[in-house]
Amino acid sequence: MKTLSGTDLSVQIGALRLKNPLIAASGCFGYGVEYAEAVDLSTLGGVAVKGLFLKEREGHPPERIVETPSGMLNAIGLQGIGVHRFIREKLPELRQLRATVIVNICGSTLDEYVELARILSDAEGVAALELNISCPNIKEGGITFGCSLHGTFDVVSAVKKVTPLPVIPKLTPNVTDVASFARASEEAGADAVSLVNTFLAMAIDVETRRPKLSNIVGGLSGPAIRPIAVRMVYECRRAVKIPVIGMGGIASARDMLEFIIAGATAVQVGTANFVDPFIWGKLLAGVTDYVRRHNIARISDLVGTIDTTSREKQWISS
Amino acid sequence: MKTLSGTDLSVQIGALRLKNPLIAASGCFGYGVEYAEAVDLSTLGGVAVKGLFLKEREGHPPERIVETPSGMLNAIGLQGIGVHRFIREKLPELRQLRATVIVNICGSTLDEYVELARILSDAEGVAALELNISCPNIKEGGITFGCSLHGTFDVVSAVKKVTPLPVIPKLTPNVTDVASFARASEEAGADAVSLVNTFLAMAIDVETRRPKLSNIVGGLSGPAIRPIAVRMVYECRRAVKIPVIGMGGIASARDMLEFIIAGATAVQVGTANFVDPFIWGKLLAGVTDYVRRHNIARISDLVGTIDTTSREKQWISS
Amino acid sequence: MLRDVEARVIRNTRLSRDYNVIALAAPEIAEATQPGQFVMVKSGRGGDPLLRRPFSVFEVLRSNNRVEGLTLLSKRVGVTTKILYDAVEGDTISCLGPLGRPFDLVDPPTEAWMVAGGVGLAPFATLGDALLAHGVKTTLFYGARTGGELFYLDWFTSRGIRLVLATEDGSIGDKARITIPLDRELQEADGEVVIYACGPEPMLEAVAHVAAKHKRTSQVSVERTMGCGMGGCYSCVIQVRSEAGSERTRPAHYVRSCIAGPVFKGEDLVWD
Amino acid sequence: MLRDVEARVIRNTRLSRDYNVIALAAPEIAEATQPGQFVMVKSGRGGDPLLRRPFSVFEVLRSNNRVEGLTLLSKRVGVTTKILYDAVEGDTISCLGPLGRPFDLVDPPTEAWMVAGGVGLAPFATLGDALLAHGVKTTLFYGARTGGELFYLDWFTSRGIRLVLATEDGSIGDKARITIPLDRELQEADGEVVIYACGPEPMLEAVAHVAAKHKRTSQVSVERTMGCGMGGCYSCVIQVRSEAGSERTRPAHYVRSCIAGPVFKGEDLVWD
Ligand SMILES: Cc1cc2nc3c(=O)[nH]c(=O)nc-3n(C[C@H](O)[C@H](O)[C@H](O)COP(=O)(O)OP(=O)(O)OC[C@H]3O[C@@H](n4cnc5c(N)ncnc54)[C@H](O)[C@@H]3O)c2cc1C
Ligand SMILES: Cc1cc2nc3c(=O)[nH]c(=O)nc-3n(C[C@H](O)[C@H](O)[C@H](O)COP(=O)(O)OP(=O)(O)OC[C@H]3O[C@@H](n4cnc5c(N)ncnc54)[C@H](O)[C@@H]3O)c2cc1C
Ligand SMILES: Cc1cc2nc3c(=O)[nH]c(=O)nc-3n(C[C@H](O)[C@H](O)[C@H](O)COP(=O)(O)O)c2cc1C
Ligand SMILES: Cc1cc2nc3c(=O)[nH]c(=O)nc-3n(C[C@H](O)[C@H](O)[C@H](O)COP(=O)(O)O)c2cc1C
Ligand code: FES
Ligand code: FES
Repeated sequence: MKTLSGTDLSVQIGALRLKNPLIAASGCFGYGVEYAEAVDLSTLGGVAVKGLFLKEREGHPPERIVETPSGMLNAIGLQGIGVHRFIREKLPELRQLRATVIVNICGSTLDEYVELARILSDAEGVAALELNISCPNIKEGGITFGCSLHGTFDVVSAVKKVTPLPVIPKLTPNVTDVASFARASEEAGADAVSLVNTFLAMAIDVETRRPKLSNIVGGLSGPAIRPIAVRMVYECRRAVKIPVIGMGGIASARDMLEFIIAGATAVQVGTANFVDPFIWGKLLAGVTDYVRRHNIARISDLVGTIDTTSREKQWISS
Repeated sequence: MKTLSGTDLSVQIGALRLKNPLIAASGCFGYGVEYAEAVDLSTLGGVAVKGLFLKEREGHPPERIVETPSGMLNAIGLQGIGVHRFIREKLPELRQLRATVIVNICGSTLDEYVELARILSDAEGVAALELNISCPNIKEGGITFGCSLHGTFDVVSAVKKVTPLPVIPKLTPNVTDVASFARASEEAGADAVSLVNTFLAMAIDVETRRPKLSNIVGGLSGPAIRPIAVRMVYECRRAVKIPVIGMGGIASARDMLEFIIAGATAVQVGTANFVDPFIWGKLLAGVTDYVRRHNIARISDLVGTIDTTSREKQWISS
Repeated sequence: MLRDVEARVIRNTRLSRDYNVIALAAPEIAEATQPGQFVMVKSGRGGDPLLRRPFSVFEVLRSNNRVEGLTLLSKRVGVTTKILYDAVEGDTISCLGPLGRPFDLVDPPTEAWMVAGGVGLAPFATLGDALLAHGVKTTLFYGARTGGELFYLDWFTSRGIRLVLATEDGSIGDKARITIPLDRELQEADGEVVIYACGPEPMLEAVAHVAAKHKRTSQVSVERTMGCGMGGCYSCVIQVRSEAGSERTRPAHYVRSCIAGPVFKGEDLVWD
Repeated sequence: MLRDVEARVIRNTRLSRDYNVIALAAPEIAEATQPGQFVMVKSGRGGDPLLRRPFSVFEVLRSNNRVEGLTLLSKRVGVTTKILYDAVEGDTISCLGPLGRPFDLVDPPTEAWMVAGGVGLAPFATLGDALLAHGVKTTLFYGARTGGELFYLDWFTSRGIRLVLATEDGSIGDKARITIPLDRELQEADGEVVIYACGPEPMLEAVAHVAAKHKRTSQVSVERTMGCGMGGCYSCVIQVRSEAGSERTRPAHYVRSCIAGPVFKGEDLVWD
């Protein structure tokens, strides 16, 4: 899809063509419908809805979030309405709003992921599945898969077998070598990988000596983590051929471009949407302006174009 | 050592008694002598000097640092004067300033760590050795040890064999399970562990598409990482009996207390010293005020006293 | 309609060492706000502080029948409220709103009794005005630690709103929690009364119980930590027994107080 | 003595769309500052921006023979310089200093030629004053992109400092880089001349070469990214051939420009 100026912002994720590389991150955009008043969902590359289990879940008791320097911790505990109510109550409205819906799914067992994938493949209006194998906040969530190469391989290949939809495992940053997880995903047939989920972290109220979150630990997101996330996207891009969807602290068009240049074919924005629900138009305008100024015909031409050569030269010369 | 009010701030690290739990972090305080005009070094629990190799090192070309949201990246590349010049040129002055000197050592091979430990054990005025097996910025640095449980075990036990000094391996946060590295260190005979070193990260100039650091990647430090560092200290404290020295983004007495309550027997302060070289007195005053307000006789009584019970009750009740 | 306005500070009045009323040039938001709704405020540059904070709309400012902006009644407890306290004319504060479910208004002859604790006074200026415009007889029960922290008393009395005051130190009104005079007066009231409450949660719980004891309905405005104010983050949840506006009861479950509230029926909430 | 002063903004004068001169009430620092030294400035609350930024001390402010404070000449390029540009009287800016090795002063009959590019003018107000106090005949070579970016010309001429100007667009002085008139005048000069320079690194390199070509010594003040300004972080390094102040030459190696500089002998630096 071209903009007026002829700039092509569209990107390809497996069989799925997104009209632009800007996706609302899971868990930071409700079920999408909550934001219809702030942004025309059809203008987004995609909307990753809040992580869904098969069943409804209550999540953790408050406090569920706490602000930290340039970031926030969350331990929501994947409160959610479950896949069936989602299909019945939210999907029709999302279809009507012409959103490109990416469903983020979570299971306690491999079979649950498979079952979720089956159910959602039959539903109308689902564009892709993002496998949340990286939520740091609940023990029974996919983190046992996400922290094991075998687990990652197994869950991705099992889900691939039962769905024609693009499958995007979402990787945790809480590992020594994230690129190996991207590789395991690729080998298992993933259409793309997305990263990063949040960093396991905690905050303590020193007056009461209690953790600030009811769950004791939570996940760190927001600008604070951006430099780590950019590095991980860079590493994954060099490790795999499938597209990398990057996220972690994006709050401006400049940040979005940083991820794309590091190697992200598309990006997601989470925490920044809490601060500015009108951010989406600003991000797209900023990126459009950049590609125009730099005479880039297709945004996909920018992906992974980080230039490390001259630095290496300088390095050798010293 | 008691303060006037009778509050005992001293803590024990192996055979070493620190007059208080506040240590200047390695690489953020030069060789200590640079800061003698700003702070009386003898008032600090310890001074961890800049990471030393056997030989002099030039380090990386500029740009070596870049600011990020509530943090900074560095890729200094361990520029340094080498252990011999250190002993000759800096140690006498540090002795004269009555600093409790912790020497941070880096090697490319196990033998280099052993050699450094030997040399420093013979020098007068070294209180402890911190093994930097976690510098993310140079390939030949100890990171190959720091990211392998065997490597960590081997380097710690080899060094322990040749030195009577307390040995404190410094752990990298760039691993899946930092507590297992604390355990490996303990089994190898470490007197304490210190953590965290910096998080491997990067930043890109989107206009030039070049990395902002000459070394491409660097280490993230500062308040941005504090919640992750606190979580890691908490995990290590529960995993080992030896003292944990915590750091990462401490910029106020409150932050320092957060680490202590999470499980740190002592703390180090790095990046915040760049912002405020007079921070040391403020931190000690703040901590003294706190222990007085809370009627805590010895700061060591506060270590690891995080109270997770009531949260768990709340959790069960919901 | 939802709007994000970079609002200029028109003036900032410090009421005490902690309390201030800040006037913001955000007429579009002010115009659309219903009593009990709130705005999400972002002050300060950069990422620290990062998140917005929720504030009830205190007054809608009018001059010559045109809406000029709105005010917030703020109590200094942390970083954002400190910035609001220190702000000077000409600063800008980003203001997102209006948000949340407002109070349900009643019609005469039902009386309205508003119960405020501390900074919980905030929603009752606009609610009081709206009730008076409906011709509803209105009382404000208003409690604070001490008399010096009871503000805007003239504002309410000059409009014909009856005041019942209580302070913990007895410096003004009853030396008691505000629920004591509330209980006493409910004991004696015979007409229809709806109770509106805003304040610390223990107070809200007490108000809901007192109201229930006297077979009166209550609408309470709760304060939970809010990350977004728009239903996006699920940080602000509170346990309810039944869906707002529905008669169907369900087991206790969490709802987002930013969109299902902040105003709830007292009897719907599960107090823990 | 090193000091950290929470300095009040005495006044802030905007010179153009990018340049401003901000006066700070930090008399203790001002008093102790030698020409060429700098301060590390922290503006803004909280962790974003996090680090201080280096600024040369521009003027030492005196009234009635008492030192009142200092000024900074700032060019807006990013977050801190924007805060300095926007600051208003009464704001506070944290100011750490004085830091760094100052310029070495010369004695008559040696002449001093100061060479400034853009905001590189900053150290030459205090240096000029100190040289004049020494009775040294002083010239300022001053280049900028355009005449509108040449500031404080009267300030220098009124003191008896000779001006040689150049602009890239030719609007004032030579239509050339400032090193062109410098080269030309050095060609003709026969007395002893020491050259002081501050500006972008390519200019400093050109100045050092021109000076060397004419067998004159130069002292150049460099600008490297500084994390601490005190020798703590090793971010600010620059390659030199010999230690400052020592005659022993060594292979090119990095030294910390915050404590070994920011002023170096032109011939000591390795230009890359
Ligand atoms: C719907 C709604 C309407 C509100 N209306 C108003 C209003 O009109 N005026 C007003 O002053 N406040 C109001 N509040 C509360 C206000 O949002 C908080 O006081 C504010 O978020 C504090 O922000 P801060 O950055 O100053 O404090 P922070 O720096 O975020 O917090 C400082 C300390 O205060 C504690 N804290 C934070 N929020 C609260 C809270 N809500 N209650 C008790 N302690 C808290 C924190 O845990 C922390 O210990 C409202 C809250 C809600 C949910
Ligand atoms: C010893 C010394 C003295 C100085 N004296 C002055 C002075 O008197 N007046 C003055 O205006 N400036 C001076 N500078 C430069 C000043 O420190 C920088 O302009 C300042 O750090 C920019 O901070 P910022 O937060 O506004 O920009 P940032 O937001 O940090 O950076 C914005 C952009 O500017 C670039 N940038 C940052 N620093 C520099 C630099 N030094 N040169 C070129 N680009 C840069 C960054 O890479 C980035 O792209 C001096 C520097 C040194 C080392
Ligand atoms: C409140 C909150 C809830 C989240 N819930 C989910 C979730 O349900 N599924 C998921 O895969 N990621 C979830 N995440 C992670 C985000 O999708 C994203 O990976 C992370 O926040 C980093 O991006 P950001 O810095 O732009 O927020 C959540 C994040 C936040 C802050
Ligand atoms: C500029 C810089 C240089 C550092 N050099 C070293 C080093 O030589 N050896 C080491 O073990 N850690 C080094 N570190 C890591 C710090 O000691 C510390 O572990 C880290 O910065 C986290 O603490 P902070 O957030 O308080 O800075 C360095 C950090 C910085 C910012
Ligand atoms: S505040 Fe985010 S869902 Fe309510
Ligand atoms: S700026 Fe830190 S060493 Fe020079």
